[in-house]
Amino acid sequence: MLDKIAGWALRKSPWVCHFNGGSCNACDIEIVAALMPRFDLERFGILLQGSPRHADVLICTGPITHQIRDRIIRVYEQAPEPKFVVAVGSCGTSGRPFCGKGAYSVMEGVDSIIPVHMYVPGCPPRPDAITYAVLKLLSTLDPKLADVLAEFEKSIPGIETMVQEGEPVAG
Amino acid sequence: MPLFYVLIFPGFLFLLAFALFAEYFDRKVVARLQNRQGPPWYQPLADTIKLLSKEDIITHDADKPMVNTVPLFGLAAVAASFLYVPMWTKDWHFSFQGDLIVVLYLLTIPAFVLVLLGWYSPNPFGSIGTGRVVTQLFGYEVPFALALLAPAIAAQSWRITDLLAYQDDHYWFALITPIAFLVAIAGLVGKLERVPFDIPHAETEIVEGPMTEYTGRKYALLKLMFSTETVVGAVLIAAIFLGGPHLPWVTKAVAGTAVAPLVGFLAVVLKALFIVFLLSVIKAALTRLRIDQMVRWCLTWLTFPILIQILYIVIVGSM
Amino acid sequence: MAETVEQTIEKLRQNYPGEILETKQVGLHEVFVTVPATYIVAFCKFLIEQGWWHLTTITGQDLGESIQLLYHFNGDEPPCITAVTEIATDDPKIASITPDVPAATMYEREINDLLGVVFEGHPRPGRLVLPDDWPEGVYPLRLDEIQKRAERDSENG
Amino acid sequence: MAKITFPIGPQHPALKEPESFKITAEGECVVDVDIRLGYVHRSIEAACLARNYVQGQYVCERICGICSHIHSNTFARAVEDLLQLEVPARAKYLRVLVAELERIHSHLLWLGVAAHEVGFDTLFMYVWRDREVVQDLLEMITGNRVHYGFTTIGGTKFDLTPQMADKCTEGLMVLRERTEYYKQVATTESSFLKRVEGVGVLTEQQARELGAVGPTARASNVPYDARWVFPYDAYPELDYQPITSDLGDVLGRTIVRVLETFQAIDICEEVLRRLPEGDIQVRAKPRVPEGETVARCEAPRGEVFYYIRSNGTDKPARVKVRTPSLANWPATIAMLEGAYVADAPIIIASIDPCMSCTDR
Repeated sequence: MLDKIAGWALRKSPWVCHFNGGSCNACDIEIVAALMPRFDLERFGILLQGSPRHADVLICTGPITHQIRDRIIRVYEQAPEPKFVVAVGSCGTSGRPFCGKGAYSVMEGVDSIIPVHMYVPGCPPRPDAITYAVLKLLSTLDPKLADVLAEFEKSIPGIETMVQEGEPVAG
Repeated sequence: MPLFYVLIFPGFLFLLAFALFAEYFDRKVVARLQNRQGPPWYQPLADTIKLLSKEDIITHDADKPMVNTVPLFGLAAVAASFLYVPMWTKDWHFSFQGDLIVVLYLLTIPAFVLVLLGWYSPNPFGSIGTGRVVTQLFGYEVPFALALLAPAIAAQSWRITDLLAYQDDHYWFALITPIAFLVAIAGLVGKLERVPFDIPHAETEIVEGPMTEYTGRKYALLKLMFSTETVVGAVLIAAIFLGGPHLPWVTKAVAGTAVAPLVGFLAVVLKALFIVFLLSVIKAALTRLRIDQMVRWCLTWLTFPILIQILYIVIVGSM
Repeated sequence: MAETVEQTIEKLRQNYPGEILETKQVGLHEVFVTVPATYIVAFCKFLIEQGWWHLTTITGQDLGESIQLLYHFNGDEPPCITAVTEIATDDPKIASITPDVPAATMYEREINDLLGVVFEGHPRPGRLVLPDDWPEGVYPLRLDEIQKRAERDSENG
Repeated sequence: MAKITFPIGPQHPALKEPESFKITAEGECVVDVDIRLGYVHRSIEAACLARNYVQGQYVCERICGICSHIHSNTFARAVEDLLQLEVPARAKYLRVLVAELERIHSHLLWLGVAAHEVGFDTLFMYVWRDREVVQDLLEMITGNRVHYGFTTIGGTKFDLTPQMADKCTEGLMVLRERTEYYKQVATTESSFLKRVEGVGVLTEQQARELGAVGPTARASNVPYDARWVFPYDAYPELDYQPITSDLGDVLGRTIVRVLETFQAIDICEEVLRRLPEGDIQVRAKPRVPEGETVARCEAPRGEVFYYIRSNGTDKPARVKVRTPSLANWPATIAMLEGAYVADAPIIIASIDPCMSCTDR
């Protein structure tokens, strides 16, 4: 019973903390844009928190540069359990186009460092896709959200292709 | 019966429910003013339950017994102060001579809770936040206390029920002492650390100030402490300046009947929500001040006018 | 346009007391002036006096035998002047212009990181862009490092 | 009084990007600042050397997610200079159109962020709501909200249809009206003025010595704007003056940016009126002849500078990028010293810092 209530509360109040792991800024701006009047994530109970200590969902962007690597692990550890990670942007999901040829200071995406629960590719993904990713993450916890999700999918055709679920990785 | 009063209604449980509703109301109003849809009604409840269920991290160099108990003290102090503000009638059963002073005293405790927490937190933002809490305390506390003193001088009593009786006979104190009313609202904004006085936990400067390092249960208690303090402050100001349960004409019409407490109760709740609404509008319309600007502003625009107000009351009262 | 590029070059050659090795025009309104490395501070000061008050940036590049440094200046109107100088790759040392041109501080630190050029007399040296755990003595924009990475990439496909 | 050192960043709510400032304060007064860059260092200059020019332009566009068009445009202009290509007139005008729309979007974004830094969230929300108007226009023209991929070496990739031009005119009218409102709020709202007036002062001499660029320099009365000093693309045919202010503080920077938003709207409308007919692209050879070149562009934050050296292959031998934010850091340190700790976020924000540009 208590678990059920706690689960309900978590689904209804996912606070996010945004972490930039060396992205170009575009995804970060789109994440903030998702909180703005047009998309208004607060109607799903999502609040942007400044401190990882108060967050449930870490939204990570960028290919993870060598300099930020230790910091992202620390931020991940600072967040209290239960916690989830959403990787945003093509560099966040794979490190491309920055990693690879000629590069010397970037890793290959967020999941090379910490477990990721949801991927949002796109350069940058639209705020709708970011909203959708967070909703979909929550719907894996709560089947009831499927209706909201279906409505969302109907209103923006093709949005389900914008998000990819992560392999469940042991923390 | 007293146990029911203290724990359930109008005590702790009702206070929590009212506080969560007021928080929702506040967030919704701000969101609407910002052209957004805002959160659903159960949002503060979900937030609180979620925080209670989350992992409780204590940094290894913190003083464990201290940081564990201090947030509880804060919430308890606010809850205790709630017992002394009349919720539906002016003949309040917990009332005693000087209860206004006790409420004022209990309402300063949350600030000291923050000071202690910031002190015991290893985070530099905590220490800066602590300094700001203390500095800010000097800014708003004196005018806030003086603003509540003004009606007390006029009614010549330190007892909230006497102030209510005085307003029943005369006008509401918001009309008799308008400056005191405005100063009290401003002081309440400072007490609750809301925009423009949210300096101690200014997000873009020092993250959450003293609260930065506290997670889960402790953060939930701190948030509850603030939302209950909002409600207590709003009800207190409603009682002292807006006549509490008194409604013109209506109160007289229903006096002595069974619905009288209900009417009084509704009056108090609506007046308190009106105060919360004012706070929300202020939050949406203003920019955060800097700590030095805040102290200077409080001295010129709060302390000075309230002294004139008190002088006026004393002169008029002695004539 | 206030003066043509030729006029500017002529004026520079007349006014500058020191040695000018070579001048050439690049793009629409850029003049590249090569000066010996030992006179770079004096030449930069001279340029600022002559009205090219803004140091746009400093570019460093490894040419193999030598490292070329380009100090790009611009003023309130075209043309812009770039002071070019070369130092030996084995002993990459040059006087810092930061004490005289404060705007250079970040650019010099960055070149120090990426190419290993030592700017003598820089008031606040230190690592700027490379990670804290980056090995000493490895400079990612040196030709040998670029070559190493190219080999690594071709191995990885 | 005891000195206290505290970090702003790498992960801090005031900064959307990781960067570390070590601020040493005495009480509420800043006495020393140390900047540590490199958290967003993605080795782009090195990555360009391993890619051909078209791929290089793609990567350079991703230096910054706000002024991405400027980066790809400057790169393309440098390569066109090496190739001795003459770009069609229509493409030049279209590049200006997108660059100015991007400037509107960037300046509105900044105004919102600045309001957020001083706790004025309502203005933040309003500005960002109206920023969506220009985002929609950009999406309509280029197909993406950010990273437009609009410029290509030898012209532009997309053309502007008459319907799009009409939509642009409509959108610009809405923007002009809204910007008028924000100008009024930002210059008359007293609690906002309290936080920006006289804060983070940079004198004209400091601005010149420390090499400040863009609105930061222009707010200190340095009339340097690469669009009008070294005109490129279609700018030589558009006659405007750099906008300056002699206030030198955060308010001055706010005013300069708001006025530049109006100027950008004017330029967009003029471009739409004068848009010549014709091709939008000429063919460019993949191999670039040996040589070196320099290109300068005025990004929303200031001058962007590219130096490209080619060795005759399809890959560049050196690409050097100087972004406006890097040029503004010395000036920011000068502004921070002696300021209040509480003002540090708004002072840092006032140069519109872009860490991903700074580090590359």
